[in-house]
Amino acid sequence: MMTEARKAATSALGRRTLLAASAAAPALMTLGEARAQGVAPRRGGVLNTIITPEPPVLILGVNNQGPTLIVASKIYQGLLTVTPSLDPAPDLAKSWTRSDDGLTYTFALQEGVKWHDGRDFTSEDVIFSIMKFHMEVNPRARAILQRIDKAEAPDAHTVRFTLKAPFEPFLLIFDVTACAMVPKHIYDGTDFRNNPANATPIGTGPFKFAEWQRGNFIRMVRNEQYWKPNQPYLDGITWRIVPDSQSRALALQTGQVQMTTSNDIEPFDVPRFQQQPNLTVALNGWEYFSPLSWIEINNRLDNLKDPRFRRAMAHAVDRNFIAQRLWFGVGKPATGPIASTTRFHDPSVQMPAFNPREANAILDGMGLRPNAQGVRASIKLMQIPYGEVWNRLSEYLRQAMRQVGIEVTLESTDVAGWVRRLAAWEFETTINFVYQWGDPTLGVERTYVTSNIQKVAFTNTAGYSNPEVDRLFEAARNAAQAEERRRLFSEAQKKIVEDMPLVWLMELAFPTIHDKRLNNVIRTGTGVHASFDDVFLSA
Amino acid sequence: MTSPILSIENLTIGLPAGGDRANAVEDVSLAVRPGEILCVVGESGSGKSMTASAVMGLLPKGLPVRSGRIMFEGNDLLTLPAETFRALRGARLGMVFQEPMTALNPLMRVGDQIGEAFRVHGEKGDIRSKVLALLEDVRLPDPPSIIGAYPFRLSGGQRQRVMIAMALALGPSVLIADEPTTALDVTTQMQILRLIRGLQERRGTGVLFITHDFGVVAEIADQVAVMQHGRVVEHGEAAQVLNAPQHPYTRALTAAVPHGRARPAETHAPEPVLALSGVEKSFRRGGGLFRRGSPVQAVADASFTLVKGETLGLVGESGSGKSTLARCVVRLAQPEKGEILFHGTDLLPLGRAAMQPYRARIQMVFQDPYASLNPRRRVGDIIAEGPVTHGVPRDKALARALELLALVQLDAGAMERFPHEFSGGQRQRIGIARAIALEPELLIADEPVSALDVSVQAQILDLLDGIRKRLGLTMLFITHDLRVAAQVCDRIAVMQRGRIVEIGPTAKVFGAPEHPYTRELLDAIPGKAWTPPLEAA
Amino acid sequence: MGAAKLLRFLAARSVKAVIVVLAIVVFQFVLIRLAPGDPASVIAGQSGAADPLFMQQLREQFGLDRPMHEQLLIYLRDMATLDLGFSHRQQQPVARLILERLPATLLLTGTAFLLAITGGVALGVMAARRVGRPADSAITVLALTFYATPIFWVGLILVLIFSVWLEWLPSFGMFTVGAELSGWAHALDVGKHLILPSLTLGLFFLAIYARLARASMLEVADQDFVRTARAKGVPEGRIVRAHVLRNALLPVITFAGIQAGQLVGGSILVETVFAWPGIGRLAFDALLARDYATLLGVFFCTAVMVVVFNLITDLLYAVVDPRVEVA
Amino acid sequence: MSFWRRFARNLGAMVGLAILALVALMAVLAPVLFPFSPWEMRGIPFMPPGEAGFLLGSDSLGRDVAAGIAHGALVSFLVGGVSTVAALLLGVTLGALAGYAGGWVDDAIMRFTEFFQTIPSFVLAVVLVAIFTPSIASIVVSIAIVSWPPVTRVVRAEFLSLRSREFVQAAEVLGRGRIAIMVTEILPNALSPIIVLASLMVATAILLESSLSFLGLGDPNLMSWGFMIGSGRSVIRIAWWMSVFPGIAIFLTVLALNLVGEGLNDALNPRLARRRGIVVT
Repeated sequence: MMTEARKAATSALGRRTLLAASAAAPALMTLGEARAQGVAPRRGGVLNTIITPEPPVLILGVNNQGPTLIVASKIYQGLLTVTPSLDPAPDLAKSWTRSDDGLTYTFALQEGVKWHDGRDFTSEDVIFSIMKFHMEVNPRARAILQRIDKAEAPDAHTVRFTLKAPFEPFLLIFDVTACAMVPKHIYDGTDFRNNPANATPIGTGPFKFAEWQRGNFIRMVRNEQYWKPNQPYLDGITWRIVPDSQSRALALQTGQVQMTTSNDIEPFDVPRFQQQPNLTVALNGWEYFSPLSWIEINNRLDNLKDPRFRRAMAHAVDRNFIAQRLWFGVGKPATGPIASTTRFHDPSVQMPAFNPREANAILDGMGLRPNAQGVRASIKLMQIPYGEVWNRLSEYLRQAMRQVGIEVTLESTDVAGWVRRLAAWEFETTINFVYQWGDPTLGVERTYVTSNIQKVAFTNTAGYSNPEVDRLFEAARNAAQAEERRRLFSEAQKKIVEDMPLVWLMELAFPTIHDKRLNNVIRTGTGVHASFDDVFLSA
Repeated sequence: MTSPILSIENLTIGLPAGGDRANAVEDVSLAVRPGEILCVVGESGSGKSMTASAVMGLLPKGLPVRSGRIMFEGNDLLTLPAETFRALRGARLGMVFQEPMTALNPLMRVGDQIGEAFRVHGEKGDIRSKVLALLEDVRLPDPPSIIGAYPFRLSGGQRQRVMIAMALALGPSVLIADEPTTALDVTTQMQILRLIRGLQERRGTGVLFITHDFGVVAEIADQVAVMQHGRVVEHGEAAQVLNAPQHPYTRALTAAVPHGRARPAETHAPEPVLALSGVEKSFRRGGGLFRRGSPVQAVADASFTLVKGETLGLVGESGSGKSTLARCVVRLAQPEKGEILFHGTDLLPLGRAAMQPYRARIQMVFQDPYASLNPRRRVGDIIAEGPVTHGVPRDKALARALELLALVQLDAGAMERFPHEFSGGQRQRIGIARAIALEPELLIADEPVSALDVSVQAQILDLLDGIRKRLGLTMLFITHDLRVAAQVCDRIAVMQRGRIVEIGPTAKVFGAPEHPYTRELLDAIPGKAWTPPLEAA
Repeated sequence: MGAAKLLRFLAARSVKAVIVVLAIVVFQFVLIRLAPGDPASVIAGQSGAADPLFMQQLREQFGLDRPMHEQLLIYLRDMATLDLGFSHRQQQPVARLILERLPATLLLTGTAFLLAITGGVALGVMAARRVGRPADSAITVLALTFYATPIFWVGLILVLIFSVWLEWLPSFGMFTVGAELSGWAHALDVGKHLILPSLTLGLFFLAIYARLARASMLEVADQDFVRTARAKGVPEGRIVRAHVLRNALLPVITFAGIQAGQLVGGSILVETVFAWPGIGRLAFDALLARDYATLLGVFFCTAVMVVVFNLITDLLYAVVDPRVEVA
Repeated sequence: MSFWRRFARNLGAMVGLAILALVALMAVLAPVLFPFSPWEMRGIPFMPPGEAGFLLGSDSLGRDVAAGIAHGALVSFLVGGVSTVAALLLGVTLGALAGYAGGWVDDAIMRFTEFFQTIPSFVLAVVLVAIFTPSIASIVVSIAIVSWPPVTRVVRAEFLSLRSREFVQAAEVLGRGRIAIMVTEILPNALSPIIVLASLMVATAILLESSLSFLGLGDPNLMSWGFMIGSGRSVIRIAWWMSVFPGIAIFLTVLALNLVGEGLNDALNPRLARRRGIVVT
């Protein structure tokens, strides 16, 4: 096994894999290591935390919303996980190899893994999960899994995938948040979405589903049969559903909960919690997702289809103000289409800086003269219905645009209306943010290539089209070598920033705030989406 | 003469500042003796009810007793502590009110309400049988079932009997009756009057009886006190006051009482203006979108003919259908059957538009002068409204309205004023002016004087008669008051439960009634033995 | 009222109630489908990824590909068997979702209602008996204050005072999760959580009842039969209790029947502020998620609640007031 | 006694009128007192009242709370006024028809009204605004749609009782047209309860708008008090002034409208002076 791994070490990703499999795997901290760091894992205690909004269902793949991912990742596991630097790390697969032609991937599975109902976890489950379950229900995974030509299980603990063509970021799809392993004996041959078992998730993870009072809490308990000896340390986790952000902040402040994640705490509360001595505020753990927000601009409309106008818009926005005043330093200003935490980010590419005078000059140059009220042009901005801060952001943008003579009218919607209008291209501008999934091919390409101009949300709904950009993404997708891809992506970033199809705003970060007694919370590039089998409460 | 059991001495009750006079009741002295009925008579606003309330200690807050005493069984009621006074009320002093429909608690069984009178005065023992005996005393049918009934099951007369039973439950020495029969039909009124008289004689109770009706006074009073503007203007034996009134006001009042003698019949050309045959009208009570209510026959098979220049009186008690029949003629109600021929044309099948030309020819005067004028419009506009509707230019109609005002004896300044600035009698004049503005042939007068004080009644009746003669009007006159009917009508039709039971010339109906119901009605005229003296002036 | 009459009354009213509920369901069914976007787009939006195949699958799964009248018929047919449908979004039968959250709402609205009606009537009676005096003015001002204050704002201020500053009461939730209490301890815990939400919801209605009761008491006190009672020598206390109060309660009962629905509406706000796990919040979330089945289920449920409550008040009215001819 | 004297004798009503006048003055003078957009970010965020030149503090973007309240007054009045007028148009028309026509028309309209009253009004408003997407127009329409049933009931009751009044019958007998009777004879006499109801409806509409905004269903382009509380509530622990002051503004305005409504009621219906108008919304 190790020999094959060494063969793969020629590729950048493979080399890191090797490291991951041995020492650097954060998920595999042993007792000894922990003692060496001065904190002895303590067994016992229930973690009380919060989840917002309430997940509709806990079956990964059937539902892939943020809250579902956070909660269900304690029940389910993937074959791999990713490190903060976005290298693969073992999870249910203890090691893996890649053939030299980049076409064949072989995974060696952990042994002694059992489903929560007592059945053994085998390579059959893996084949089923990948080739049937996710292929059917999971649109994001499907796009990549379709590249698999052949899936085989030579024995109960080995799985081999053969690709149709080399695909460098292939291993990034095996995290629990993208491709969770589900039990074949429960789902095979059923209607996955309507399987009655969806009410009681069965996984291999360190925690078992115990109770769910809708609108109130989800409770999970320790999986005594967990395949890592003596783990998990926690007796259980209780996720409270608290729809009101101030109630959440209060719960954290008073210690009723020991951890908040994701959007639980509004940015303006973060500075306050940073001051609180018993709490830790972590802003990392979202590297795999690297959410990037932008002003989505319908490139088909008058004015808006002119790159000069879009550049002027970019010059009008003070992204530092947004980062500091709206997000209170949680996250940082965007620099271009690829987030700095994503692979192949090119720091030398910089989008137009905040410069209203320049914006005015550009607009003057376009012949858009201000009228008596100082208005050069009017546009509509559809608000993104994701809460307070986002509303403040659109209010700020309205004021900022007004400074350069662009009058902005806000339109309010709810999630359903927003997605429908976004998907139907029925908007002038809106705010959007998407996950980048660690690799531009997985999470960035979709926003900019002509082939992905679809009447579906989170495609290239802006309608941006540049054949050169299309070509570069295509080439990067198919290139087998990381260095080659880096060059191509750098080129693509430059081209896109020239065209400014969107105005990027923020590389978002979500604060994970937890009690200092809670250890090992963020160890991977997926942060709180890890299984928490090594999380413990010190006394 | 025995000494009085209740004596009111120099009572003065103030009014709040800003009223039309300083005192509601001024320097009033009255005395009630055991076994005697003292009638306090007066028109509305004379202070008679206020006096009664003062005796019961039920004066509204804000009306101060300025001076005087009310001596009852040796105590001055005005200085009694509240609790002592309360103990007297219901036990030693009983009271019956005017409006039987609202005077009983709708949510409490009749037996409990009477029984309560016993209980709150500490009576123990078999209260139920005492209540039964009382109900028997006031001659209510089937006392055991009445005792468990709620008030809404009882008719007005029955409720008034319950009130009397309640007031007399503990054998009070004085009964105060505040217009106890005013809200009742004439036959019921007579029964209640006889009941009060009988009980009072048997028990020797002193009665303070408040009324506005000289007929009632003539029926039951031993003593009479006449009140005007809060003062007693005449006081004396009943026979004396009724037949030889001294004070001008008393004389005016008695003179204004309709004398009830049939007026000399006029002869009219036999030219029929209105002919009704077989008119039927029923209402549905209750019901809704999915269910029809139970039908109530309001008018059954009504037929009569009205010839030109004639006045036909339609008399009957409330609910007899007389008003409904009148409303059928002006199409305020839609009969199910029959014919209503106006100069030979059947009005019944006519639609709203086709009816329009006939609207001008048939007009109506309404009962309640306070409700029949739109409070938001000026009097001139109200009178001119009809002609304007029928196409007369506005300025012409207004000029005509001015003439009409003179005709109904109001001055021209009335044109620009609003109805609430006028008294009841004046408003009724405006209503008459409105009705005749269209120069109708047929005038329907629906109880035009029953809401007015007696002195005003006479003026309005005179006015109507004058106008009728002057304009040659044919008139359908609806009234419950037989005295009024006798005075005004050429012929009388008596209605009972929707049917015309007797119709004939006034003198004949009054002199030789054929139908038993007509006889019953005539018998029930209060004080019919008394003939009001003509004013000596 | 006899038992047979009562039954007939109930039967007639039930027929009417069923028609009303049915009409409401159809109305709401049509209404919410007018909303832009459907559950598939919400799921797409919240997953941050979608493709046409995925959307198509979802719509087929939810039965959204059929014509609307067909969907309505299917829904009505299912409802005839008391099947409220299945929330594809939450992977639960709607009936179960609602039953899970209904007790919380009933507890909240019930407590608020009891607080409002008892407190309101008591205050109203007190004010009416002291009309024009300082106590009356105080009660009137108090009632007006609560009547004029936005309900959610009262909630916020109460939280600010009692949870944040004084730290006396919990500010959200229905009980302390993880405490695993049982029996009396649990009831006490729930009770503590219940105080602020039920006060918030109850105070507004308390104000209304106080004003209504006061006005009604004064009006009844002016009526003839009260004068009759006084003329009978009935002591003041008994007049108020036996004569005035009973009659004055009639409009209060009528109003209670009408405002049952408003209580449910108010509970949306209160459940939001206090994270109370009831159906008001469920409905709001379902609306935003276009979870048609759940939303309709909640509407159905509240309509039934309102109608049943109306029926109860009608019955109560009929019992209190003999004049109501079971009509 | 004249209407005005009766009204002026009522202390509460005069206080209410004074508050309303102040609020109206504030609405009119807002562009003078705060000659800049209430959305303008003028300073440091979260400044407590009185500091850094912010009379009532600043909000999370450094906007002036006082300016927001002043400019928001107009919006609140606008929402309250327009929705009330719309609800009145619908409610009075239906109520007049039902009360005057009677029979099956009455039955049908009343069933329709009852039906709308069975649906919790706030729930319906939320659904309507969500469906039509929040904007000033959809908010006003939704508030109107949930507010008309009480008007219909009141107007119907008035028309029903006035229809059988003798002056209306007199007009019938004079041959006046149905619409003329409804508009010139009955309606003027039914105005008092409608006026009273209207003043209370404006109050209720302002409350409703703020509740909708609180749930995030406000118009994002208008600085209304409800919006301010909605945006301030999540920071109430850091910046209480952001939600407390707009809340007080709403409270005072609604209170004033109620006081004026009661005053109007007392002055317009002297006989029922003690019967306080309770609007069943």
